Amino acid sequence: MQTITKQQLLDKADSLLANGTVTAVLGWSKGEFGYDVTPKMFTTKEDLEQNFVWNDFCGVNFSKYLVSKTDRFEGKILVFLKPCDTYSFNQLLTEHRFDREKVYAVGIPCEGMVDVSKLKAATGDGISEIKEDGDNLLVTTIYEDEPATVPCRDVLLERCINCKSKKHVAYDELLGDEGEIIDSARFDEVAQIEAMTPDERFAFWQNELSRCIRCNACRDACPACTCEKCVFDNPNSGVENKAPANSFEEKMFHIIRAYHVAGRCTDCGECSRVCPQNIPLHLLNRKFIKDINEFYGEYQAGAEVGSRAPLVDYTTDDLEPGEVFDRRDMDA
Amino acid sequence: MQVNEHKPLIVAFCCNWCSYAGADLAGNNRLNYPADVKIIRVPCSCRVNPMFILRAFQRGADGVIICGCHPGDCHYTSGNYYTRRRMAALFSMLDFLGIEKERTRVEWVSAAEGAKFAATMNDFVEQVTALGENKRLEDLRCKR
Amino acid sequence: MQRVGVFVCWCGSNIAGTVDVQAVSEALKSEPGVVFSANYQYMCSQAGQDMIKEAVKEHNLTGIVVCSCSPRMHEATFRKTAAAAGINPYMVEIANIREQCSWVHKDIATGTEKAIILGKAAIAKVNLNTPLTPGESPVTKRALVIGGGIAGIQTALDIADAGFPVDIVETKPTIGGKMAQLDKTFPTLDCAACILTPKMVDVAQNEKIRIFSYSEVSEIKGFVGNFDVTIKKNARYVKEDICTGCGACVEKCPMKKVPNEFNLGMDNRSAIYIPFAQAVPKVATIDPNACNMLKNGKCGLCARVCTAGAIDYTQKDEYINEKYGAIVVATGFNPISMDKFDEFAYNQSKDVITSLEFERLTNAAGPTAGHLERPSDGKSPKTIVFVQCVGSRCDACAEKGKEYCSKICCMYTAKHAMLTRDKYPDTEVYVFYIDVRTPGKNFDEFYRRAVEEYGVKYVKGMVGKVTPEGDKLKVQASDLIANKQLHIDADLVVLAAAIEPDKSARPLATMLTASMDTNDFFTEAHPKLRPVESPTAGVFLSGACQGPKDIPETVSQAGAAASKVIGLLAKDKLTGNPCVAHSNELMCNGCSSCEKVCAYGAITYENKEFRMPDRTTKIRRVAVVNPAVCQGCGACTVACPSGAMDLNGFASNQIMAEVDAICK
Amino acid sequence: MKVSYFPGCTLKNKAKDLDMYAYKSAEVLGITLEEIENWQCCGGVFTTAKNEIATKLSSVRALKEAYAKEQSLVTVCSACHNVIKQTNYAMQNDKDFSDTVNRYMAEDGGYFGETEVYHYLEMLRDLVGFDKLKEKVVNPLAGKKIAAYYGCLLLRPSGVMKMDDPENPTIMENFIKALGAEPVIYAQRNECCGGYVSVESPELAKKNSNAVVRNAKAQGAEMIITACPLCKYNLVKNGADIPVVYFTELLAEALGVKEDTNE
Amino acid sequence: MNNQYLREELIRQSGVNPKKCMKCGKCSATCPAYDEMEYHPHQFVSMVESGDIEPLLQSESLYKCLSCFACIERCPRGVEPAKLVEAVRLSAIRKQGENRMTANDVPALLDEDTPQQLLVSAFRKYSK
Repeated sequence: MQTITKQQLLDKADSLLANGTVTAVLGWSKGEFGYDVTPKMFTTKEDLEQNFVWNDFCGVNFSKYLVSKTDRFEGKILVFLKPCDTYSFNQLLTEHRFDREKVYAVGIPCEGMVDVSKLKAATGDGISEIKEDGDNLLVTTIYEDEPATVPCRDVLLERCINCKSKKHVAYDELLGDEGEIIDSARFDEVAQIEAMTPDERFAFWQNELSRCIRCNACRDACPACTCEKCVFDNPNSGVENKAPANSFEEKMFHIIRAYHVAGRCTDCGECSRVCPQNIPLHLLNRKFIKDINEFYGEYQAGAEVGSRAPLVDYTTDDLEPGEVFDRRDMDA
Repeated sequence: MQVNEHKPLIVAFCCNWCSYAGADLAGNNRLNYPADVKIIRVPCSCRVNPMFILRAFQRGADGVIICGCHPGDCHYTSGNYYTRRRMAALFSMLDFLGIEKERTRVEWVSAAEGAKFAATMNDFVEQVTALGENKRLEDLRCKR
Repeated sequence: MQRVGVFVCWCGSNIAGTVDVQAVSEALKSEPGVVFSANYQYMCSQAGQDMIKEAVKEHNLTGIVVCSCSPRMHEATFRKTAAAAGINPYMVEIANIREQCSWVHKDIATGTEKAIILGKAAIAKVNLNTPLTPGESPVTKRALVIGGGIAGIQTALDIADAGFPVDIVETKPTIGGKMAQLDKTFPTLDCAACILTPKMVDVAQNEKIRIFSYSEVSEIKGFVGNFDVTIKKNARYVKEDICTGCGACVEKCPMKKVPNEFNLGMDNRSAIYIPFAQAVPKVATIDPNACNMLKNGKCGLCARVCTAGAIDYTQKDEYINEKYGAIVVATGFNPISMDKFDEFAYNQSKDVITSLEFERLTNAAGPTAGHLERPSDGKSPKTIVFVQCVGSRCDACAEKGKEYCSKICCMYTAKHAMLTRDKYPDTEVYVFYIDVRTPGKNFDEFYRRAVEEYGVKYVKGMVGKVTPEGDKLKVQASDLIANKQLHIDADLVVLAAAIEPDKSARPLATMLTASMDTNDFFTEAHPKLRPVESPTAGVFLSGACQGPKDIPETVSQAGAAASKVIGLLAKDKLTGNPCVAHSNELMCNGCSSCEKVCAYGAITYENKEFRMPDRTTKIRRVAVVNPAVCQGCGACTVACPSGAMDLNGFASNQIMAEVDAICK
Repeated sequence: MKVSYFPGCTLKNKAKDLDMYAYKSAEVLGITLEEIENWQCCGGVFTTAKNEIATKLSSVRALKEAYAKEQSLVTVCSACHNVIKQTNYAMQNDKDFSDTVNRYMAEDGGYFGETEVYHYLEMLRDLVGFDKLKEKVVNPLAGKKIAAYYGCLLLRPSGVMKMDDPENPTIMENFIKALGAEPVIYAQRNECCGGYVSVESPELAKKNSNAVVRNAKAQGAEMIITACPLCKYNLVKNGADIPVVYFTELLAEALGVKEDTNE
Repeated sequence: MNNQYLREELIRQSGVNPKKCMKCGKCSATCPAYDEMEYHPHQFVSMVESGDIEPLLQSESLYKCLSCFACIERCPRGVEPAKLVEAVRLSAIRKQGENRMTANDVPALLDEDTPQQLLVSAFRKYSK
């Protein structure tokens, strides 16, 4: 269902490699199954022809990979960026995390990516083959002979359902048509939770976070989490990583993680996408974004390079921490 | 098991220039407040990392209060403005997770406000005592 | 792990009264790292300090915990003790078991339990302390004095006398301040102008001193030894270096109906003016709110009569940047507004005046040329009532009066009363007082002379109501000794208005990051031992900006401030505070979050080469803290996402160890 | 605009003028005074003792009725104004007092001083505006030198009344200016006339009243206006030799509705 | 004579803290009924503070205070002497049979202009 085709991307990659603009291409490659697409550095046309993929499962946000891929790389890397990826791209530039000169960014349109969990929920486990058929997916499992037809829009990632922007905020070159910033309903679910009683909220999060297995996938996928040394890996930080022993652990971990990226999170949704336990982690990030918007004025991390994040900024008449609650009581 | 009223454990982070001095002034003026309040001196309220607050809760604190200079009076010009934003965001998040909002507080206490310091602590201890034990954010392994 | 010695102070009975010090030192013995624990009556005494030194030697201590009064009181003392004993002074931690324990808790069991916990927290912290060495920074050998009254003048003269250049910034067109408005000075009754104006001339002629009059400080950056100050020179529309102060322009100026602020509005001046004859600098200033030429381009008379060609209607405000090693605040005071005290009818009758107005009325250079005349009709007053403590010692309502004693009123009122009786013996003079406060050399003798020799009628009581009726002021007052209510028909009522810090003080304090009390007086670094220093290093206090003061006191404080400044400027290098931030470059992301929150610009970035485990190298942007500029607030440590930024003396693991010890 | 109105005992009796002119004038200014139903006397003076409860209940009832109608409460008489405002202040700030009162009057919910209380003069200043009042004047009282007599109750205690500067008030002076006359400032305008003590010590009331009138005249007054029936009584009884009138009468005259009321 | 019990009671009832007084005498300076009073406002404050209350209870001064609040308004320390006078007066008239004024007294007081307010106020002040 993507409007841009794999061939168009391949052609672009080939020509940029050929004319020497770039020496490598950061792209998606096939995994074991049709849905587990992984990032890969391609340096030859042959490799691209064989392993490059572009389909409805290419959700991974490449921006983060630029940090580790560029630091000792001589030459330029071509990266394909979906609109949401470009926000992370800018945010990382704001934080000086990679050298812009080493990257050739090609913006590509995106029609939304598929949530594998939702797909599995629709078809059952044991997916052996997935084919695209217009706006539908034809999914074959090892248990059924006939492929099931699943409409893409029924299995979209949450972040794509509530897509905040089809517009690219950074690129060297754009393929396909430019989209618009979308007035999405992404804060609705946060608002619903806010409207609960404290006990209900506690129960909600107890239920969600108790599933956490501390696999760190959320952190590892997060484009804001690019620290040279993560606090959870640092024995001196006082919050070093350990397997969760009780429900407190997950809360502690997720509050700290969300707080660490507060004001810097672009709401790309990678954390929820990669969570094997389907914890709606994006809600924590969106809570911070929503609060920041309400307390200090609209702010979209990554919308422009060099902007000052709200938590490293202030005005003399900011609201008091105690007023945070009055404010909600008033709204209610 | 005793059925005594729960004695809360309160950690108070006080900036060296205003609030810690305010606490000293409360002492100088012999203004009582409960011994449940234990003060940790920090150079500025902006030194207080949310991790410290969570750590205190993890270890069994029932309430955490951060005291700094009044906005506009920070010894370091702007430190408490950052504190204000950081804590507003953090407290809102804790509330979002269903943690009792009454367990956290930020209060601006100047070096001249010994009486305010004592009154604030009395009030906060009362407020936290009313909530009972902190169960929602504690790590049971850290209990004695 | 350190080898920690614990020393529990009794502070006489201050601590020992509510804390079982023996139990505390016993309990702390078994804490990790503790190898010695004792208690003593006064740890801060020489004997107490010797005890620490001996213990260090005997037990080979590497860390010291003193459970005593607030670290704000004696941390420095015990650091010195540690240094004398041969260990790093920053290996000392204080558990505040007095101000924050024994003094606020009444029950011994509770106090003891809390003292032990506070001791444990200090031990947990000291175990993670590391020896710290202060950095050094250079000193700009130039001082800035803000305010050109007697305080600023004296400070500037003393600093210049020691050979250092000084700049004075004064908002008025001339230096001189309040003292220039006074008539005589107590208790010697010498004329204020006679003793002040020579000093003003000294300032003008001193090559080391520059005067920025009609100017204000608009920005202050930097830190002790290295302040970076922007001074805004307001346009006075007269070229200062050309104007000779001849006064021809003042004479010719057709706009003569501008209330004269120097005489507190009791007469008028022209739009172009020189505040008074002995003004320094003696140059004219055009009041842009009154001058027709500046308002609508019609006139230009002064430019035509000025033979020197000093008038410049196009002059603009000018900004000057200068570096200073030290800053002295000498912003002075003003009488409070009498608007809220209209039971004394200040707004209803011209013949109810403040004491400062009375000074101008009796001053030979004042609006009446020194003849005591009633402002309403120019008649000589036959009965004068002085009212003391108007707005002072008033805590009923903060927006009305001041809680403090204004200190100078008793003496100047005695002076006014005495001088009136001296010059006009047939005048009846009443002084209503609550207390007469005269604690100064020759002060009480002076007051007694007013009563005994000059026959001033001092009445213990207060005026309750002044009713202007016809040409009289009907004063209703109490005489508490006679237990009577008095009704006096007075001709003049003089109010001893409370004094308050100048309004410019608070914004200045913000720029300086210097602290103030609730009354907007600047706070001293220590009320007894460091009375002329602000807690902000390199900022000194002179005169009434720190609290109400008379002239002798102001001058002595001005000299003291000057000597502190000289002591600072005499140094070539300053030893800094080692409790500053530092970045662990291995963990630093170079993300600039810390730089954004640093109020001092102490953080810069550099590209640094790192050797990787695979023997390749990589270049990364990392933060570097300038320890001379860093003030140690810690804002950066929390802004840093990776935790690379930490603070000496208040490291994250130290604070968490304290949290753990308290919560355990 | 509609406001609740508490007339008080004297206005229904000896000071009918004060009341009638207040109604008529308010109508002209677009404000309808709705009299509190079954109002009871405010008590004339506020008892400052914390344990005096019953004597303040009538004020609370009036305040509650206005609150129920979501209206402000307006009074004309200085004494009613003083008592009701002080009572309302106690309901707001003295928890022991408000708890006790609410227990007494427990039938429906608590009252904690929510009602806004205005003196008629405050209503003119804050709800109507002296500028607008000036526009409505049809018979300007030009050239008249009028002394405003505040007395003690209108302004004090200022922390509770919050009406004007207690020592240098302007509200009545501005009122006089709005009517086109010239206000006379005199110091005795906020001193007591002698009040209720005139029942016991007529000589004290006489001394105080005379001092007020003498001071006003000495400063050039041709007429004194007041908001308080007791002030008017004491001043007139003790021989005021210039007219002493209620401010509402002057208002009605300036607004051209005085004749109507005499019918 | 030192009546501590009554002292406490008066302080509680009036809400006045006589310790705040700095003995400036402004209350007595501003009092319009001063000359009629045997004990003056500042004396009420100091006598209550020292527990010397009996003379006040017996004094005519209780009935001379105009409740004009001038002393309350002008006290620099916020002492509020009139509230103390009121508290002492209530202690006196709340006793059985100590009403200062009764209905029988009214006709003698009336003239044709007497406002109700005068009688109501006087009753409030003089009777319980």
